Amino acid sequence: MVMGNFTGVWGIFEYMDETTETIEQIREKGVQPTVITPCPRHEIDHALGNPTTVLPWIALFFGALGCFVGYSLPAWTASDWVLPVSGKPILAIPPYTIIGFELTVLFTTIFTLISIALLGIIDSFRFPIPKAAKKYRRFQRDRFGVVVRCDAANLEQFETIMKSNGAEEVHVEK
Amino acid sequence: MVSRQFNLLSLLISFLFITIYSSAAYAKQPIAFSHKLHTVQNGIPCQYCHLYARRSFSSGVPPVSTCIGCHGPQEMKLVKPESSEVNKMREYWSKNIPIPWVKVHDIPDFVRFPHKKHINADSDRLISDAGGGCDAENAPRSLECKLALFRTGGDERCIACHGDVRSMDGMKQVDDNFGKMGWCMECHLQVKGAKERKRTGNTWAGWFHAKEMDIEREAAIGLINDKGFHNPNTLDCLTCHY
Amino acid sequence: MKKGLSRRKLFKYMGAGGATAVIAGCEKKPEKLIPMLVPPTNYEYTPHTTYNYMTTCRECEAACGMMVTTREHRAQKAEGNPNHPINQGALCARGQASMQTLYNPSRIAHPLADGKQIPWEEGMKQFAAVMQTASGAIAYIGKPTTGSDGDFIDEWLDAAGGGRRVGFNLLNQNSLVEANRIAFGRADIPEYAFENAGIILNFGADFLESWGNTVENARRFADTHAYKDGKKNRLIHVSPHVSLTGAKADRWVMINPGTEGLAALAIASVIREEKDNYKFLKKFLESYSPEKVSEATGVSAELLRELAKDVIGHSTLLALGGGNLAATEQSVETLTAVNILNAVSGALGETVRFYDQSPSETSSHQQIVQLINDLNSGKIKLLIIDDSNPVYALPPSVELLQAMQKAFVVSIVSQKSETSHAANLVLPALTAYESWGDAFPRSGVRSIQQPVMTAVKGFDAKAREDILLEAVQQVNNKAFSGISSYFDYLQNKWRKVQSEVGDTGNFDNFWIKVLENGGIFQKPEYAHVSLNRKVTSVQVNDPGMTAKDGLTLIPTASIFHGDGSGANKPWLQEVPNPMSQIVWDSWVEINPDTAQKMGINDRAIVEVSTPHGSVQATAYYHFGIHRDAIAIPLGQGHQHSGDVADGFGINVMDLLPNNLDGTGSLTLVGTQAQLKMVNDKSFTVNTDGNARQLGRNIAAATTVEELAKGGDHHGKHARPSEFYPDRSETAGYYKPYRWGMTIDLDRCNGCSACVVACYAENNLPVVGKMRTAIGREMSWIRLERYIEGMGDDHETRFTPMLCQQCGNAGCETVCPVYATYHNPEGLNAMVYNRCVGTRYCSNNCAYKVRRFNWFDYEFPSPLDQQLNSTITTREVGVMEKCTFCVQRINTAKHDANNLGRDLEDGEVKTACQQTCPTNAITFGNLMDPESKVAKQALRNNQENRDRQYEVLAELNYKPAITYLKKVNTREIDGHGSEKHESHETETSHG
Amino acid sequence: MGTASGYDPTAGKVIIDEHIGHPGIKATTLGYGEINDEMLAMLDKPHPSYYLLLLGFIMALGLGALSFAIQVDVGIGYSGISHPIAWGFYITNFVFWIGIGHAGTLISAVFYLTRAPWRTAIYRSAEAMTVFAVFTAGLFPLIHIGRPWLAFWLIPYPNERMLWVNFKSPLLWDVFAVTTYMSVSIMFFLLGLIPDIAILRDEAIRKGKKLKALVYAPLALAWRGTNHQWVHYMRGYLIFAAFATPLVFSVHSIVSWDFAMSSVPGWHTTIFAPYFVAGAIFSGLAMVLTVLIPIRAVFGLQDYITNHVIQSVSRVIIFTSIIVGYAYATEFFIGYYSGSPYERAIFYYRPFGEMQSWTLLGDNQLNFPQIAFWLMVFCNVIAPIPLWRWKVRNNPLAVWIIAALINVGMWFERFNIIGSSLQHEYDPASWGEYWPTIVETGVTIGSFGFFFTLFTIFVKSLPPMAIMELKEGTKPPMKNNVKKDGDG
Repeated sequence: MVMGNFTGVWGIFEYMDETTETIEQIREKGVQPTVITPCPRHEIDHALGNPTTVLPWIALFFGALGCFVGYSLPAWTASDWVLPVSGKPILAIPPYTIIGFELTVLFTTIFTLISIALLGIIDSFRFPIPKAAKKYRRFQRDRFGVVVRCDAANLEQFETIMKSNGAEEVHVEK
Repeated sequence: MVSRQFNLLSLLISFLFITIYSSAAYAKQPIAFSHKLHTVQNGIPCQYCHLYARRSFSSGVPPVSTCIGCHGPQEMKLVKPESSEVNKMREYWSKNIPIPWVKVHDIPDFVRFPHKKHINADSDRLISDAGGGCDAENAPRSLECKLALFRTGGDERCIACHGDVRSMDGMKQVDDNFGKMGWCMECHLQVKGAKERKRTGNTWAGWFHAKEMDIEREAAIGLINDKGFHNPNTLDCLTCHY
Repeated sequence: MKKGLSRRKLFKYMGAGGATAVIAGCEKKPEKLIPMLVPPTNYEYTPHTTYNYMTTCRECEAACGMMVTTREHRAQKAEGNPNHPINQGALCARGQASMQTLYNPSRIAHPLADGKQIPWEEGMKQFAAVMQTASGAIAYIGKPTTGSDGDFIDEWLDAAGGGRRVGFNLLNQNSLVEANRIAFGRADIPEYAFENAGIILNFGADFLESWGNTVENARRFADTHAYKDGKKNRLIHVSPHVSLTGAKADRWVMINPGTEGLAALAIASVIREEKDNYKFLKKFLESYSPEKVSEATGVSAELLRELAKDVIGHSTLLALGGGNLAATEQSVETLTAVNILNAVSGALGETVRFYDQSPSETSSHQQIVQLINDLNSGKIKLLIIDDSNPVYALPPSVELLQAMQKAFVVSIVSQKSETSHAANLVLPALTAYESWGDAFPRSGVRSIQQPVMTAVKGFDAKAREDILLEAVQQVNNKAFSGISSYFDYLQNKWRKVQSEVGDTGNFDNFWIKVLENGGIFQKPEYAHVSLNRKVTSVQVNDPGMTAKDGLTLIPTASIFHGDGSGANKPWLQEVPNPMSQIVWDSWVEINPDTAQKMGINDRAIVEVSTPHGSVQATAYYHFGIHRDAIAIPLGQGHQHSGDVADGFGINVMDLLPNNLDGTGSLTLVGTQAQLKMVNDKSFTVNTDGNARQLGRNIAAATTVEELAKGGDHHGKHARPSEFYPDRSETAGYYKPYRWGMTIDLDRCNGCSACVVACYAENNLPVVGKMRTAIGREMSWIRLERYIEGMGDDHETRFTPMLCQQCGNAGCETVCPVYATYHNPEGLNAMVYNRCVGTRYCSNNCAYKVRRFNWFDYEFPSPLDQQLNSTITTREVGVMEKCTFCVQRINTAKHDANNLGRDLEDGEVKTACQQTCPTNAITFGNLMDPESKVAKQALRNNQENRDRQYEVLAELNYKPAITYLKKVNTREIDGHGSEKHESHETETSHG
Repeated sequence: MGTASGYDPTAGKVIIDEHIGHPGIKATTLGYGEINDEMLAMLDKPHPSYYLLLLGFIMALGLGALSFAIQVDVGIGYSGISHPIAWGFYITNFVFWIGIGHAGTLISAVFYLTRAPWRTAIYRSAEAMTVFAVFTAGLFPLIHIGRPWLAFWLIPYPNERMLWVNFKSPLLWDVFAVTTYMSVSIMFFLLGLIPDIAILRDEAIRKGKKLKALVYAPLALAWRGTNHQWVHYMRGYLIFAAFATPLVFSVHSIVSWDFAMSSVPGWHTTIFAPYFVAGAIFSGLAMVLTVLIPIRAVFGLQDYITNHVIQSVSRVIIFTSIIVGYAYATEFFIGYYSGSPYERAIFYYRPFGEMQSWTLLGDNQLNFPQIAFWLMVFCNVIAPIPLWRWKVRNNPLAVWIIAALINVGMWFERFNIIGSSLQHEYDPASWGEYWPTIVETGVTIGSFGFFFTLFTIFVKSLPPMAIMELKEGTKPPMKNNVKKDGDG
């Protein structure tokens, strides 16, 4: 799908209760809208049907990887060139636990951050937003936006829903 | 536009290249002394001039009297009486000034490198086979080749580290990382028992009492040699750094 | 100093800026390879190889044999000549520091006329001209000599038209010689056979510091005094002052200054009564019975009788006296009294043995006094002074300096000094290590002094004798015919020696043998002597010093500086005095009781004044001094002896009068001084953080009784079983070596020779007073001095503390970069070039033996030429420490490897072990059960197991150094200071 | 609107109106746009006095840089660190700044998980403080070591020397702990900033400020605020919080093991980890108050950083103060109870100095560690006691004075631990003293300059409060106020 060819309706709302109402009505039509909000609200999540994310699994995987590296790197380096210190065992587990812990946290957080960015990019392809909506500069401030991607046939239907729920502006993209 | 940027880039790269690899060039010496001429054509062995190599830490730069021993003062018309380069040497000799040779093979001051230990080392007893033969054609400076040279002994042993001086007109460093720790370690790891000492010394000693296992291994890895005395430990830091 | 931004600095700034990236432009400036023009042909020479030359140490008059290690034709380290019968391979701190005589930055580099540099020709011309005019009116002041140079100078004076030679030595033994003449008819110094003594009564002779040959004394004393076979012979120190020697004593009997003779006679009288011998002394000695002298000496009659009983019960007695403490007005009488005691107790021929011939040369202060008179009256026109420094070492009240202005003074010296400063003409002489000479210190010992290197670069000097020879031959062409240098003269002398020792071979062969051996050594012959009946005419009086107003001033001879000649050597200034632990300074030892009565704090600045002068110095609380006395060490307070010596401390001589004793020697003890506190804080630097060990058993001691009980010896306890297996079970570990050391604290007497040896061997920088003040001294081995007990009943303990090469070291595990780790030979390796300088290892070292390079330390030229080229000299930001002289281990292993064998016991000696006069330090391979160190250190050793302990063993660092406890013959009363019961700790069990 | 919460003198108690947003935080009654504008107003062109202040901090920083340059040039010996006190001011500063760096992550992660809503107004600043404090702390190991140009050897990277680092060394744990903590703090900080930077971007474009927009646009990472982004973001934030929480506790534990893993008397105790963590939180929160109370006054943020917020932080400070005081007492008890002469000696030395019997005779002088000890006890245990009273807690000036004192006290606590123990270790002959030189003092001042320079720049360049979270905490705009009717 190409970004330029967006077909659908998007509306700007001032009030959250109107937004949630709109979302629920759109979903009743079997279409999942994309909602733009200045801050996350549980009401909107509920209206959207509590969507989930794959992020925790990514974090778990890289956390485990970090833990493994955290133990194996010290163990391998220590046995690569055996230099005894203070009569301690060459493979000393307690000190390596610290490295294991630190790398678990480091790997998890780094890859979580990267994943947030990547998943965001992927989602922007999966659920595109019309260019005009991107240029509307009040979503980050105090306005709610609802974007519905649909066939040309359904445009009117969604435009009506938005307007009826008190949208400030409704734009139809063909 | 593009081509200019490309030119700039290639200039930068070549500059870096030259700076990095300039060490491989022949060092500018006060006299254009040719090792090739002396060793190959005249058959002088290394230790004829570098006479302290087997006796001392330093191999010794030949005293000017060694040169004059063959070349002689000009009026004696011994070897090459008219050569301008040799005359430079004669001038130093007559002025009683030692020749300020430029040091090519330099190791840091915190490393103790005894030439005598390396020249006198019994290679058969000490050095294990690196496995794989020496491909002298394509990879003359590979580890296998260096070890082979070392095991040959004589002048070849010098070549193992200093490169094929016999083919050099001047003097240059053949291995770019000559004198770096990893470069030394490459061969030091080939000494019998060294790898075992380094890697598996006793990794599990902290958790299992591994006495019998270790004593067996000790004999197996050749810490004690056929003469019944202990092979030198080439891996201990204090072997070179003290 | 380099100007501008050097490469290293650039790197530093870059590193600081975080730009540690590898840059392509960081190529090194190529180093130059400078070959020799002509290699030495007359002998084999190999670079980077050690050559040893035998010579004779000339730091004091004792003439110990010396073996100087040279590399690249530069002398680098002085060690004792193992063949030499006097020192047997050991050297004292001053001998170790002889390399700094050689490379001293304050050496005189050019001839000087009135302080201005002149060429040699002109200097010699001036010298010859003055000689010609002064013919017959020449005087020569020199160190007393036992060798051929004395004869040479006498002959020289004859050739120059006549003159006189005056030996100058402040701490001479003339009184002892005179006392021996009176008592035994022998004007000589006998051999003191410590090893035959059952008990030693020491009347103030500092025989471990300044009296006689201290190296030999220390060895022989340790042989008798150290605990062996369940017993230990005792040393009783009868003196007003506890010196280093007194600190080693089993008992200190505090006696009024100057009354040692009375005490000796009192003891002698009791012994004589018991033994009923020497009847002719009966009446004489009865007048000195304990009861009669008790008041004068301040020692109770019971105690004197008890001492006498001890002597009888533990024969044979060795009674010693002399040195600086005996230098009172009646020093001869005092020493005669000691001689009587020796004779009465039967020591003659047993512990006190006279040689068959007496080579010693007498020099007395009277000659100096005479000389000064002659100078003043104009009878002397030319005065030649060698390396002795009378202007400094004599009290100003002698007025030598003023007299010297009356004559032309030529100083033929190697080192700057107050005397050379006052000279009209200074001709730089070579040091003893660059020139020929010899010494015959006693019967059977003929020691050669050969140059170990050519003159140090940059010093345009000639041998002293050669200067004289050249000058006299300019004046008198008949003088010394056929002799072109002193070397010829010396060889002629040794031709005679050859015939004396009965060698009939070729002289050249003999000469080579002498040079190889360091001299010709024969067993001494002894003569029988007996007590002269005329000794009864000697009158020993009560000097009554304590009764006088003020405190009796006792100048003490410093173990490092002697009469001041050691003060210009950085090592000797830097190494703390073993008793006071003070560096770069003088101090006034005062009894705390007296001080508190006078309101003087410890480390306060006090003004000490006598009728002859006054000085300001730091008060130092010392239990071991008489309550009516103060002690000030000699040797500091120079003004013109170079940067190292000038301005540090004070010269006690400024306080003394020009008083002479019976032999004409200067009296040192007897002046009364007044004390006044000037400032209650001073900038005196001592290296000990605390004089008390707080029950921590770092310097542990036991008693003979304790050891006799046995039973609960610590050796019985096996080492605690370990959670982790021993390293010796690791492949390649401790095979075949596990280096270890034992230090016998019963033998150690704190002489600090080991400390100086370590400085010399390991390129330790000297940091100076200011940096030592904040703990920056770089010494890898320090001699810890701990004081136990309080007041008169105190004990001083010494512990050499060096890296313990722990098996479970604290330092290793905390290093983030493996710069220190446990080496397969049991060494606690320190890889300097890997160190980044976090200094955690130093924090975690319980023994605090790691030293950090806070700066790139400078070795001012020519001291840098002494640097040992077999080890790395460390750069700024790097931790360093002792590694049991790993360079010596590695060198020995290279050689052994080439010979196809493992190292043998005793093949490697650490620098500290090598120089230890008492053999307190043993080093070797712990894995070899036959090695000497294993025998001492292993727990199953029957002889030593009761004395073995590890310092701070409860930390389980498993040090490789085992100490053997000091053995006391008495209990020190209750660790006086540790009333606070929390400081009591269990004796550590190994 | 009326007071959201407050002390009612007639009732004699605090009245909290449960119906208005979050009790006690007035900002929770504001609208989205209102919050947005007020926050963005903070980033307006600053008053000239701001530049004066910044200049002052930069000059302090310059002093530190100069001192360090001198030290590198002359040698580390130019500082007063010596033998046996091989660690001095630098490690003290390191531990101190790491401690300061604990407040931010604690507030943003721990209080996020425990849903303490009063964190909203202060967490951004606290997080910025964390990042800057860890930056500052991270400099100190470099300043401290003997050869800083080789500091990269502490990083395990494959090299031609075939050498690795010693993972058994507590210092290496430190390297890992501090770099991880620094990375996580920075990432957490940036993560929280993403929606706010998107706001800044959009506002800049709206107001036609193209240059600003150009700067903010890449930093906003194409943030649109779609529900998909919000889902990932909120879950990611939760994961960050979940992992940052143990990290907060681990970092200072690991720093404490620098000491506790050694055998130095006074260091070698198991109590160190919790003791250090409590101390870190204590000092971190005190620093938060020290910095935010003046900011609140300058920017007039009483609606956001209300007295309630200050009170809440003060309560945590009281709590940690008790823990720290208890730890001090425990140290002494263990020192006594262990029976170890070394421990007893050091715990006698800290408060009272040289024991009479330690020296030959007397000379009982007060030394730097004793000053440090008593300052520490006064500032950390005694000074916070007035905070128990509500009236004191409600007085920002009083709280600020106490918080500043705590900062001083916590610095001296670290010095007390480091400086005194090293002076009196096992071997009395090697006991020593420590006095800093001008270099260390300069670098210490410079570290404060560095921290405050960064913080001052931050205050004016990024929103010092999380606008997005403020909006989240406030009442959403509703056309039909059916469910909530809080406009009292």
